[in-house]
Amino acid sequence: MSTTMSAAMKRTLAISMLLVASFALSPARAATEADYKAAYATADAAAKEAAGLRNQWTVTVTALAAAKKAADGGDFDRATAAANEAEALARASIFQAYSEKEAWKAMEIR
Amino acid sequence: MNATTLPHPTRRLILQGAISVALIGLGNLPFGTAHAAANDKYPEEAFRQKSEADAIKALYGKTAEPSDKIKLDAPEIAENGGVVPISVTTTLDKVTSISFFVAENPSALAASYRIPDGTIPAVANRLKMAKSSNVVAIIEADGKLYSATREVKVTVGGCGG
Amino acid sequence: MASSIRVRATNNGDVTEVQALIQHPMDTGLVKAPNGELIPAHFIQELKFECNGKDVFVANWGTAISKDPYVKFSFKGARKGDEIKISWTDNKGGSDTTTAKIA
Amino acid sequence: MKARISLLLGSLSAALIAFALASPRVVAADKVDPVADAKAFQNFFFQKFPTVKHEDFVNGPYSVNEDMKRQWKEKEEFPPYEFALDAGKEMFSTPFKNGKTYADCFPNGGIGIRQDYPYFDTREGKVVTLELALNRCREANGEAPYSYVKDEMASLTAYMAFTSRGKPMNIKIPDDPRALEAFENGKRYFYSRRGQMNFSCASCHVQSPGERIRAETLAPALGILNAMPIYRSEWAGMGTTSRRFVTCNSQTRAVPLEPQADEYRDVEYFLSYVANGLPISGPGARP
Repeated sequence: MSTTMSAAMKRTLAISMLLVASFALSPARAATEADYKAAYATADAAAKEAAGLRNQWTVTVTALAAAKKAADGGDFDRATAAANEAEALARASIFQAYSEKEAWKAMEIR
Repeated sequence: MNATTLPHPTRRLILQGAISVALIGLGNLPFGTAHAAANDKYPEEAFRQKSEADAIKALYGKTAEPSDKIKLDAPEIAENGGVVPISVTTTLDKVTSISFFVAENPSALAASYRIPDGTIPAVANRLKMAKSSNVVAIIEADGKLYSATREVKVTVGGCGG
Repeated sequence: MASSIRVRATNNGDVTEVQALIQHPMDTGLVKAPNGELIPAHFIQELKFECNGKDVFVANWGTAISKDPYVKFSFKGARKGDEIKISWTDNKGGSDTTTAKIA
Repeated sequence: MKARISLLLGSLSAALIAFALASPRVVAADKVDPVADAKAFQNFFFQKFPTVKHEDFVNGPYSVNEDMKRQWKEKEEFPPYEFALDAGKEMFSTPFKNGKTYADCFPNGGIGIRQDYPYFDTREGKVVTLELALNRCREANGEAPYSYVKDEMASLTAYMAFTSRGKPMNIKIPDDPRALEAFENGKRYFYSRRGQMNFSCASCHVQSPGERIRAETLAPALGILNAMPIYRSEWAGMGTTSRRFVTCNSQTRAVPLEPQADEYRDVEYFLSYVANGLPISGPGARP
C-alpha cells in the first residue's frame, strides 16, 4: 500500500535536491549589491512563508545568515548565490508543507 | 612538578624526586624510574603518556604478556563513547593491580586500581572513548604483568542535524 | 546538600560487593564550551575505600573516566554492619567523603 | 538570470502538486477513531516484533537489541538518573516562598499520577502535559517557571514518573470534538515529513525501529514516551519530552518549534494514548 507512494516521495526529494544543486553551479556576471538585495528580499520572504507554515528548515536559516555575512564582507557574488540557495531551500520546505498535508496518510498505520 | 612536600622527607624520596624531575626535562623516560603501581603515589607520569606501551612502562616498568586467565567484558559497539561499561575479572592469584588502557584515546591510561590482598581481582567501571579502539586490561599478579584486549567500536549517534 | 557519593554495599557470607556512583563533571580539558573556550580539566584523581582501618580498594583515575563515574568491586573479610569510608580528591584540590554501612 | 530561476521553480512545483493531487491515496477526511487507531498501532508493533513481550516495548531500543539490553541492564544496577531522582524528590517537598508545595497543585499530592498525563483540559480546550502543569503550578505560587529542556524540570518529572513506575499508561479522550482534533493533529504531526532530510517521526520509529542510524538503535514508536524523562549518555544529562522533540527536529534539519508548542503537546497526547495499557517505566537511561 505505502510502497508506491514512498517511491513517488523519493522522486520528489531527488528533484528538489537536484534543484538546489543546480543553483550552486549557475554561472553569473559579477553580482552587484542591488542583485544581492533583490535576491535576499525574495529569499527572506520565502523563509517567512515557510516559518508561517511552521515548517522552516535549519539549512534555510544558515544560508540566509551566510548571505548576510558575505554581503557585509562585500562579496556580493557569494552573497547572492547564498541568498538564491536560501530561497530554493525555503521554496522546497514550503512545497514539503503543502504536499505533506495529504501525503502523511500514506504512512499511517491503519 | 610533583614537589608535594612530605612531613619528614627521607633522602631516598628527595633523590627519587630529583631523578624524575631531571628526566622529565629530557622529555621521555629512557628507563622506567616508576616502580610498581602498588605504592599510593598518583602515577602522574603514566597518565601523561600518549601511547599504551609508554603508559604501561611508566606505570609498571615492565611489559605484559597476553593471558587467557583474564575475562575482559566490553561491548562490541559502544552505546555511546562517553559512557562505555568495561569490566574485568581474572583467575590469576596474588593480584596487586588492575589497569585499563584505551589505545586511541589522547592519553592511553584510563584508570589504575590498587588491589590490596583480600580484595577480589575484578573491577567494573565506565570509560570514555574518543573513537573506535582496542581496550586493554593489564593485571599485575605476583610481580608479573598479564594482558587482555577487546576491540570496541565507537561512533556518533543520530542522523546528522 | 546530599553527599556527591552514592554507595551500595551488600554482604553475602564472606564477600562484600561495593558499588559507587559519584556526582562529578569529570571534564577532560579537551572540550570546548559553547562560547568556544576550552573547559579546563576537572576530574577525580584518587578514590579510596577503607574498611576496618584498612584500604580495600584505591582507584587512580585519568581523564577517560565517564561523567558521574561509577565503579564496582568486591572484597573479603567484612561483615554486615561494618562501615566503609569512601573519599575522593580531584585535580583542583576538591574532595568529598562519606561513610556507608554494609547491608 | 532571476526570471529563469523563478520560471523553473514555478513549473517544477506546479507539476509536482498536480501529481500529488492526482495520486490515488487522496481519501476523503475519514472519521477520527482513536480506539481503532490505538489497536492498529499496537498490533503493528506486536506483529513486527512477535518475540518482544508487550510491556517490554517501553524500554525503547533495549527491547529490540540484545547487546544493548546487556549494556542497559549493567547501567540500571546504579543508573545515572539517580541524582536527578533524588534532586526531584527534594524539590518536590521543598515549599515555595508562599509555603505551598507541588503536592498542593496535583491530585493525590502528585504521587503516582504520571500515567494520567497528558490530559485534555476541556476548559482550556487544549492538551495539558505534565511539564506544562508543573510550570503552571510554579507560576500560580509566585515562582519563576523552569526551562522545559533543563535539569530542574527533568528532576521533577523524574520523581513523578518514578512514583508511577509499573502503572499502565491511562490517557483519556473526552467526548469533545476539540479533543479528537488534538489527537488527529498529533497523529498528523507524527506522520508528516519535515526538514531537509524529509523524515517524519514514523520514518525512523515506525519504518525502521531496531535498525541503526550510526551508533544509535532506533526505538519503536510504541511506548516511546513511557520512560520519560530519560538520562541520555549522548547528552550526559537528563532530557525531558520537550528536549527530545526539539533535538529530533533539528536532526532532520527542521527548525524546532518552541517547547510545549501545540503540535508537541498534541503529538505527546497521540503517542501516549496509543501506548495506553503499557507500564510507565520512567525515569529511563538511554544511549
